[in-house]
Amino acid sequence: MFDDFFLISLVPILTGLFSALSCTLVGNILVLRKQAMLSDTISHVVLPGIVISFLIFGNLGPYFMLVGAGIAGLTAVGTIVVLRTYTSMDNSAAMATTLSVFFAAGVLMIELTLGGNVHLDVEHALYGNLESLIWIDGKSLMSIFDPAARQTIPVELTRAIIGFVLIASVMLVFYRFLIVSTFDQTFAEISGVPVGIVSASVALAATLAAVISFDAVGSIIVVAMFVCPPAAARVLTHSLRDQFCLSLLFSALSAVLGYAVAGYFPILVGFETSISAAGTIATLSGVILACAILYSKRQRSYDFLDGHQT
Amino acid sequence: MNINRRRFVGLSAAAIAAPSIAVAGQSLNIVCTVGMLADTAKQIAPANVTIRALMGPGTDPHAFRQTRSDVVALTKADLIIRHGLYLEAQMEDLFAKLGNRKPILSAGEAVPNHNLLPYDDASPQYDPHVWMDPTLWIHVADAIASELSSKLPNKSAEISQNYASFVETLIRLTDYGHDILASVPKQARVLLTAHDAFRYFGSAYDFDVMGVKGISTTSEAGLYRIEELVDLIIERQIKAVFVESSQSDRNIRALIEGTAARGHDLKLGGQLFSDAMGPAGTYEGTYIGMIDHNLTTIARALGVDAPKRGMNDRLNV
Amino acid sequence: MTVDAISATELTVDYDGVTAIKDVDFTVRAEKLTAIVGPNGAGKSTLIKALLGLIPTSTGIISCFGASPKQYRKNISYVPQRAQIDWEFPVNVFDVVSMGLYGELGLLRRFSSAHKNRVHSALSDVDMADFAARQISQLSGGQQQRVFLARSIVQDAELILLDEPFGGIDAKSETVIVDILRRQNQNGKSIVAVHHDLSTVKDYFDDVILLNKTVTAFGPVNNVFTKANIEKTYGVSNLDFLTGCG
Amino acid sequence: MTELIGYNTALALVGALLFGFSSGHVGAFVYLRKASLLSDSLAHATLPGLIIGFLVSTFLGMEEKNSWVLLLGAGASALLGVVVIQWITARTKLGFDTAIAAVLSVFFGSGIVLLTGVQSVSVGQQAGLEDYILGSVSGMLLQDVFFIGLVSIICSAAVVVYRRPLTAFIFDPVLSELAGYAQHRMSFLLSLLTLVITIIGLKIVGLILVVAMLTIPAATARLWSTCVWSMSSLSALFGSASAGIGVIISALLPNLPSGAVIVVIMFIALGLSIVVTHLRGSNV
Repeated sequence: MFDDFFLISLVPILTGLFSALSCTLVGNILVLRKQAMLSDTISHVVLPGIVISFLIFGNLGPYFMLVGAGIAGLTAVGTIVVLRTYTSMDNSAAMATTLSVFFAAGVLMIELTLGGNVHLDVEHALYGNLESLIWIDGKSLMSIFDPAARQTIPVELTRAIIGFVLIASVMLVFYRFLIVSTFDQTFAEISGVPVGIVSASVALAATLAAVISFDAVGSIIVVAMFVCPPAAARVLTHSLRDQFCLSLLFSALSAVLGYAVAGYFPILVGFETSISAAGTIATLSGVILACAILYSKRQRSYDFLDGHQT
Repeated sequence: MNINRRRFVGLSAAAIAAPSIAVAGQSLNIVCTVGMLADTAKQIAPANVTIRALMGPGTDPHAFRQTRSDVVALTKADLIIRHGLYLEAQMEDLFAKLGNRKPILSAGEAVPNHNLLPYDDASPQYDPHVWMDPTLWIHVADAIASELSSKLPNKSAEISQNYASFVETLIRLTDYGHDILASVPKQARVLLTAHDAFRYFGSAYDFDVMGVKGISTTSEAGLYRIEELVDLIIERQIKAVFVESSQSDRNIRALIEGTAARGHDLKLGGQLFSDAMGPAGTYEGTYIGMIDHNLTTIARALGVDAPKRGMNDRLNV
Repeated sequence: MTVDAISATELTVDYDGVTAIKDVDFTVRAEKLTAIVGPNGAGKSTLIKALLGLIPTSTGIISCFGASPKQYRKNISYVPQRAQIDWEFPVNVFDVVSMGLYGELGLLRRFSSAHKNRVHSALSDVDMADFAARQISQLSGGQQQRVFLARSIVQDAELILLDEPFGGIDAKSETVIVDILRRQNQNGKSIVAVHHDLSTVKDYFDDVILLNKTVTAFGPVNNVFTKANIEKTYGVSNLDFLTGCG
Repeated sequence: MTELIGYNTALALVGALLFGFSSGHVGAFVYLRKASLLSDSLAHATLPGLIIGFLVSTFLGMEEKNSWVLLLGAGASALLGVVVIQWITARTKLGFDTAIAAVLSVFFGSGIVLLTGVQSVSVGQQAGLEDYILGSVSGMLLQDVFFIGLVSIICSAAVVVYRRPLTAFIFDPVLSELAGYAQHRMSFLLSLLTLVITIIGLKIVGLILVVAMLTIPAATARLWSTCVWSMSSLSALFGSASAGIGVIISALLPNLPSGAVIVVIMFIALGLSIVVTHLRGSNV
C-alpha cells in the first residue's frame, strides 16, 4: 500500500499541487483585472503555435511544443491589446475574436499543409494526464535520496515546480507595481510604473502557468484553478493578502483532495474504476466557490458593515 | 496461415525449452487497453488467467482518458497488452515509463510492416486500425498466444489449442467475407464512411475506401470535399453509405440528401463498428461479432443476399 | 513666485479621431486654487489627461513649472473621478494611501516605519486616521474622496490635479474637502480641479479657466468669471437655467 | 444549376446566411453588454447535460445517442449555467468574466468526471459522444436549414421587439428598471438568446464559429455605426455576408473547412474596417 503511494500517487499529487498553485497565483491578478477568461483564451489559441512548431521541427517533442504554444499565447495577448486599442472592443470581445481566429487559423493550417492526414491530435499531444505521471522507481521515502531513482521522477513535476517558483518570485518582486497598476492604472502611469510592461508580464506569467499546466495536468483544471480559488477567496475577504493566502489554500485543497476523491471515492462506494482526477479537482474547486458564496451571504446578512469595523 | 501456425509452434517449443518462469498453477493478471485485444486474449488464454480491458467495449480509444484505477491496474499487471501504432496516443508516455519494468506486448505492431498502410508516402506513421482485416488480426492473435505461452509454459498445450480454434474462426470469417462480397461488381466496391478507419478492410476485400473527413480528429470537411463525393457517388452509381458507431452521422446524411437532390437513390447502409465494439455481453461486443456485423451489414447494403444474422447466426437484428 | 505652474500654448488634442480641444492657451498661477469649468463634452477630462502626459498632444506645448509634463510627473499627483475606481478592489484605506509612496519606493525598497508614519499623518490631515483598516467600499463618498486626497498628500507633489472632486458628494463633505485643499494650498501646493458647479466657483477657487473645446477666458475669478464670459462658454440658452440653480 | 452550385453548397449557403444574420443581430447586443465570451462558456457547460442525456436515453431504452434527448440535456445544463452565472454576478462582487470562467471550467470538469465514469462502465455506445453535438457547416441538412430558419426568426423577432428595453438595460440598468423592465429579466433574456444561438450553432456550425459569429460582425458594425439600431442591423448584414462568402470559397477550393474560412473572412473584414475608419477618422 505504502510503496504504491510513492509509485503512483506522490508525483501526481505534487504536480497537480504546484500547477494549481501557479495558476491560482496569476489567477488572483486576472480576476482583479477582470480578465479571468484569458486562461480559456490561451487554451484555444495554442493550436496554431503547435501546428507551426510541428511544421518547422517535424515532431512534437515537449519543448518544441511548449515553445510553440507559448509564442502563440503571447501573440494572442498582443492581438487582444491591438484590438482593444483600435476598436471599441472590451476584453471579452477581444478575447472571443482572438480565440476564434487563432483556432480557425490552426484548423486551416492543418488542412492546407497536412491535408488532415496526420495524427496531430492536439488533445493528446499537448494536454497531459495527471494520473499517468507515475514514478517508476519510487518505492519509499528513501527513493527521494537515491540519485538513480530520482532520475525517473517525471519531468512534468520538475517543470511545475520551476514554473511555480519563477512565477511566485516574479510576483513578489513586482508586487507593488502589480497592485497599483491593477487598482488604478492612471495613477500608476503618472507614478512612473511601467504599466505596459506590467500588463505584458501578467500575460506572460499567465501563458507560462497555463502551458506548463496543460502539459502536466490537462486543460480542464487550468481554467478552474485560475478562476475558482481566487474567486472564492475574493468573496470571503476584503484584504488582498488574505485573498492570496486563502486562494492558495483553496487551490491546494482542491488539488490534493481532488486527486484522492477521484482515486478512491468511486471504489469506496462500490464502483470498479476511478474517475478523472482533473475533472474532480475542477468540480471540487467549484464546490468550494459555491460554499464560499453561500457562507459570505450568511455573514453579510448580519455583520456586513460592523464586522469590518476597526 | 500455415506459416503463422508453424511459427507459433516453434515459438512455444522454444518457450517450453527455456527455464520456466511461472510456477505451475500460478494465475496471470493481464491488462489490455482496447476491447478488441481483451476479447482476443480471452479467446486464447487458459482458464485461470484474469483479463481486464481498460476501455469498455463501447469506448473510442482516441477519446479515452485513463484514471487512477487504470494506472494502478497497469502497474499491478503481470502482462500488459496494448495495440501500439500510436492508437493509444494519450498513454504513450505512461507505457514508455512502464516498459522498463513491465512486460508490454504491442500486439498491433506484430503485423509485419509490409502489411501496414502508411498514412501517406511521407508519413512515418502507420494507420492503426488493423482489426478491420481479420487476416491481419491473426498476427495479433499469434503474438498474444506466444506471449501467453512463454509466461505460462505449462499451459501451452491449452493455449495452443485455443489459439488454433480462434485462428480457425478468423479464417472462417475472412472466407465468409470473401464469399458474401464476391458478387459485388468492381465498380460498386466503394466503402464511404464518415472518417478514414476502414482502409485495412479496403485492402483485404478490394474496396475503394473513402472518408468524408481525414484521419485527424481536429479535421473538418470542406464543402468542396462534400460536392466531390456527391459527384463520385453518382458517377460510380454507389448504392449505400455507412455511419460509424463513434462518429456523428451528419456528413453522411448530407451526402444522402445531396445525391437525392440529383435523383440518385443512396441508401444509409447501416451502422458499422469502427473504433469500438458493440455493447458488452452481446455478440457484437466481441471481436468476431464486430467484424461479422460489419461484413454482413456492408454486403446486405450493397444488395447481396447475405444471411441476416451473419456468419454465426448470432447478430442482433 | 514668478514661474507659472502650468502654461499651455496653442494646444490641440485629438482623441479617438475627434478633436477634443483646439488651440488652447492659458496659464495657471503657482500656489493658487484653479478651477477648470465648462459644459459636458468641453474636453475637461481630455485636458487633464494631456496635462498628466497620458495622451499625446497633436500640436502645442504644455509646460509644468518650466518642464514637460512627463519630466515633471514625479511632482504631480492626481485624484481620479470616483467613477473610475473599482471600489470593490480588496485594498483598505491604508493600502490606498501607501500607494502614493510606491513611485518613491520602487520595487524593492522596504516600507519602513517612517513611511508608515507619513501615511498615518496624511490620513490625519484628512481626518481619516480612524478608518485606516477599512475596505474602501465601506466608506461614504466623501470619505473615499478624502482617502484619495491623503494619497496625493503623501506623494508630496507640487501640483495636484483633481477630476471632479465634488462629484456625488454631500454638501458637508464638500466643505471638508475644500478645507483640506485650502490647507494644502497654504502649504505651497498648486491645485487644479475640474469643477462643474458654477455657483461655488467664486467661493472655492482663486482662479478659473473657462473651457469649451477652446479656452474662452482664464485668470482670477473676480476678473474672469463674468456673466459675459460664462455666456460665451456655455451658450445663451443654458445660462438662465444654470444661474437659476445657483 | 448543379454545375454552378451543388445541392449541398446551396443548403450550406442558405443555412449560413440565416445563422449569420440572427447571430449577428443578437451578437450586437451581446457585444454591447460586454458578454461576448458567454457563448464559449455555455458551449462548454453543455457537457454534463449531454452525458446525462445519453445515460437517460440509454436507460429508457431509446435509440442510443438520440439527438433530441442529447440536445435537451445539453440545453438544460447550459441553462443551469446561465442561472449560476446570474446568481454569482447578482449576489457577489465577482465580475461577469469570473462568473463565466468559473461556470465554464467547473461544468466542463464535472462533465469529464461523468465521461470517465461512463467510459469503463458498459452502458452503451458512448464512443464519439463529445463530437456528437459538434457540427460543421458543410454537413448542413435540409432539416437543419428549417431549424435555423425558425430559430433565426424567433431570435431576430425577440431582438426587434425588445430592442428598446435591451438598449436601456445595457446602457443604464437603473433606467430600464424604472421603465418597468427588471434588470435581471433583461439580463436573462439576453443570456437566453445567446444560449439558443449557441446550442443550435454548436450542433450545426461548430463551437468556434458560434463564438466568432456572435462577436466579430458586431465589433465590425460598431466601427461603422453610432446608434444601436443601425449597429445591430449592420452586424446581422456583416454576419450574413461573411458566412455566405466563406461558404462559397470553401465550395470552390479544396481542403478548406467552411467554418474556419468564415472566421477568417470575418476577421479580414474587421481588419479592413479598422484601417478604413481610422483613415477616415484622421481626415475629419
